[in-house]
Amino acid sequence: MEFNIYDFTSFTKWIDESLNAAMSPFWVMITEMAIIGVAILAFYALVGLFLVYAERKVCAFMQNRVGPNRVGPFGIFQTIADLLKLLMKELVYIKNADKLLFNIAPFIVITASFLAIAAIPFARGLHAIDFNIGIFYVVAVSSLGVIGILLAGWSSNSKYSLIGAMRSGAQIVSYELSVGLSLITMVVLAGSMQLSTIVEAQANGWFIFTGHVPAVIAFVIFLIASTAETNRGPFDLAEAESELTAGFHTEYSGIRFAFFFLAEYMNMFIVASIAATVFWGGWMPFHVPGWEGFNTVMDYIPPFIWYIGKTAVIIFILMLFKWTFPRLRIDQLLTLEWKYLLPINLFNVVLMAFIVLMGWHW
Amino acid sequence: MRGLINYFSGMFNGIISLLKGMGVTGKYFFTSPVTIVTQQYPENRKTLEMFDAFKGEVTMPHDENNEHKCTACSICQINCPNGSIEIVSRDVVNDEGKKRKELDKHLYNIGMCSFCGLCIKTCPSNALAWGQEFEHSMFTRDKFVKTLNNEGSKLMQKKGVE
Amino acid sequence: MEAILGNQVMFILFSAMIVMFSILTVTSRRILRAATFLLFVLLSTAGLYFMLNYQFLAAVQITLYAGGIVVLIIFSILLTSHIDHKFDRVPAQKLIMGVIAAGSGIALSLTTLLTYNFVPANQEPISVDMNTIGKSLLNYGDHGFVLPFEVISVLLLAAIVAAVVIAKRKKI
Amino acid sequence: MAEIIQDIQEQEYIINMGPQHPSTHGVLRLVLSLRGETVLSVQPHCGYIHRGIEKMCERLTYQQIIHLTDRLDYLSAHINNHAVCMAVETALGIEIPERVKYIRTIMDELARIASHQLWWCSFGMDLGALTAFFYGLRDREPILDIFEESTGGRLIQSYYTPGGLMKDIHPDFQKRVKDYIIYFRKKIGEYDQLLSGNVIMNQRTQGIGKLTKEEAISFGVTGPSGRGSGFECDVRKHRPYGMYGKVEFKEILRSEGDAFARYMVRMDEMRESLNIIEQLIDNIPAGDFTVKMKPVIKLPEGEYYQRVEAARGEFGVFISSKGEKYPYRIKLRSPNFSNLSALHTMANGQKIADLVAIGASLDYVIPDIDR
Repeated sequence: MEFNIYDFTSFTKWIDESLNAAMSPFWVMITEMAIIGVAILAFYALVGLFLVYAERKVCAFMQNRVGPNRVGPFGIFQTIADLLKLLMKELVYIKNADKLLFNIAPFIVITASFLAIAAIPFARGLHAIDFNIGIFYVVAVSSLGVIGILLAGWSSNSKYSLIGAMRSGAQIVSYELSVGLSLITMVVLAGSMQLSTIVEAQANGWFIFTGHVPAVIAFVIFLIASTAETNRGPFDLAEAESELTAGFHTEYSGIRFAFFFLAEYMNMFIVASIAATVFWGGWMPFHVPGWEGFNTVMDYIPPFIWYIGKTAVIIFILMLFKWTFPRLRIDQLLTLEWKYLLPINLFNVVLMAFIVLMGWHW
Repeated sequence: MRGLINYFSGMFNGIISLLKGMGVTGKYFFTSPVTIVTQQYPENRKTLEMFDAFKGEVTMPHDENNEHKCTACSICQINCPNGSIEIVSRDVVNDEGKKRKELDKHLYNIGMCSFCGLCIKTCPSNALAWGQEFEHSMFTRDKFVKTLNNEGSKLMQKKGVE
Repeated sequence: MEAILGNQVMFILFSAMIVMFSILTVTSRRILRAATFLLFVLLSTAGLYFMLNYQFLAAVQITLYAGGIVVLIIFSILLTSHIDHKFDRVPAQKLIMGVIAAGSGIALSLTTLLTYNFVPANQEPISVDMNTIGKSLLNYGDHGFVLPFEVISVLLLAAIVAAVVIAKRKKI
Repeated sequence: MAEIIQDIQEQEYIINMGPQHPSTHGVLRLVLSLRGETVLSVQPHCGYIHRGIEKMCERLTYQQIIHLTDRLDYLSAHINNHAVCMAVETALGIEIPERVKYIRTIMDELARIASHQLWWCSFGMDLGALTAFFYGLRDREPILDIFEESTGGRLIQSYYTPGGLMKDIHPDFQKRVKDYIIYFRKKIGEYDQLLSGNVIMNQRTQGIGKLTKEEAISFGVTGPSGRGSGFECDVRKHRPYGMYGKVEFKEILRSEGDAFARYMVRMDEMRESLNIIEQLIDNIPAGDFTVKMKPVIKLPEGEYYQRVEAARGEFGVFISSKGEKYPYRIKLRSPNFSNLSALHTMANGQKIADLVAIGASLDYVIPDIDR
């Protein structure tokens, strides 16, 4: 076995073969499931904790202040301390709340974000499941999260929560269209929904460069719509602090609140990963056709670093959105979607199809 | 047609205004380590200097002989709007046989003080002054009551008089 | 043999979930709980499709039924119902009728399943890729779906027009 | 099922916004009845932090009253004190030194800028732009430092006293203020980029919470909120006090009467305040900082009223004296109380999010409402 940081295929194959040699196929399947599950769970927790810290530090710098700096050097253990605090907190039960749904809701939200991670390619060969409908799967699975939010809002038996849930429902159902359509634009360009194929197709130039104007428009629309779908500012109407105190999770405490919190950050991560994969080439290094020397230098940087770097940049853009803009009102939110994003998006799909038909893409 | 023009011009103006805002926050993100004005409070305790006029607490300055200027006239007590000053005095008879008040305890309850400064302003003998101490939190309320005059302190004798 | 065992375990798991949550859906007296159980039924069905490698169908099942229809159902429940609201107990007469109807349905499907002569598939499980699906959707020849596809789009258009008409009628 | 729907359609959805709520800026309780997200009526319930300041004043001497008027609208503490001091001074017929008038006017305007900055912070925060909050607080800090250096207090200064000032200004005062004017002129441009021109903010405030001039007058909505509706109510202009008669400044007026107009009035007022300070800061005459006053002031019998332009509107002090060292009765006309009374008219038929924007544009300070 050779461990190659540029290509994980042989590594994963080696694991599979050595497991197969040791036990029967049924148990191999179970073990592999367990390994992948544990790996993704660990990754999930790590990324969640890091993102919470990163957001605090980034927003602090944008706001011209220091940010967390008490727990550990530069406050890096702040989120861990917070997590411990949330774990130890009392779970408050609400009178007359629907207890079953109240308890289920955080799990639905977190499971929906968890499922989507499975389809994301992190590096060459580091990919849990390579569906041939990869993008469709991610869109489908991430649409489940809203159910958790709706249930949470209704079952808490609180008026603020209910209004928050209503807003969230209207918001996510309408913005899903734009997310889907902007991804479809890119599917038209790529000719495939399989995420690995999409990444491979960008070896000689990322789609945002090769797709001309429609790709750029699709990217912008995807960023806006996915910010809305993850319930982040300026689209955080569902938890609008100054209006609804905390929206749908007003009544949640302790670790169940932490679930909502973590899921929000993971959704942001997933959205950024999808954007990086579909528009910026995923783990594919930056190549300029013709510049051989430059391309080899770029190839030295491991794919995983490329992937993380691109995702981080997109997450930074999302944070910049959140910490700059005022919140929209619910009718403005819907106006933006139905009057601006959706018509432009539909036109964009047609434009992209035309470009692909004429063979103008590189 | 005009509607269409309005649609697009509105959209582009909106996007430009949003980009301007992002420019401001983005600028501060990259210049922040230099421009932050936040003070790191417990760390900078040694170098922290309050302004001379800062109203931290009411104090009674004593000189090196442990002498203060308070004549126990109770004007500060009368002037305090919150009743946070209480003067405990004793009558003493001096050498000439005159009865005179002498300060026993100048009790100052910082929990009730609203830092208006009337006691200091009205004191006829300038016995009180603002102190710079501002870390006043205590676990129990009775610790808020401070005795301003030191143990065994005496009235400062005015030079040239008597 | 053991690969089949693994499949059987998964199949039994999913079908048990489907049966259990279906029963819970119809017996629950709280309307939102019923909708939530329905969600789990639909998700387990999607799981069955994934097991059979029908990934496209599974994803459609999740988007349309779980992500779309259940969300709409829950949304309308939020708008119309209160948390204290419970269904009335079903009258015995209706209950008996329902049990008879369900029982006959089970009997029908069971007899069909037990009498049908299943042939074990010996080819590799095929995974239908997107190109095939797309081509057959717009194919007007044999096994083409262009007519149903277009008819459904007309139906959707009618639904949208109706929704607009209803929404425009009065303002609060 | 149809009955349930019917039932729900007829119900009004009652929500208690407050007493503890992020956007009420204190312990104000608003009882909203909603239909969907549309506000049908707003009923403010005040009194959660009523302290009986007017009653307390009846047992305090005129010097002691100052420390209570500080705590009404704590963001314009200087200005409130100015009203009380002037009421006492006119009652006694004292002419105060020019120096005191200059310093008082500069301090008032600095307090107004600081107050408007905090309003800008909370306005941004209520609209969801949290970053605005920190920029505003950061730029308010130098003003508080200036206050602290001269008066000893940052928020509650108790600096004015009948007859003059508690103490003289710090020697660095003028230099610091001039530096600050240069600094803040730069920063206010950033405010405009970040929030004033922002398309989301414009859409959320334009046409929201309309108040006509007639309604503003009938509710007694004064200050920037009234001037946003075109109500010429700037006491500084129409009944000049302090040095306001001798400096040039515009009375900012806007005719739209919506939340955005109130926003822009405040933004322009900050610039105008800088102009006023700039005209005065170099010309502070030398002289005493206070008139020699008797330790116990007894106002002659009679009734006295003095009004000033506080940061949120017209602040008035009515003193009824029986010739004793305590006032017989004090009535404080606080701007926020009247401004709040117009909330129902503004918010009727708007969305919840608009109510928050309207509340932010009214800029109420709860201790001033409850007194």
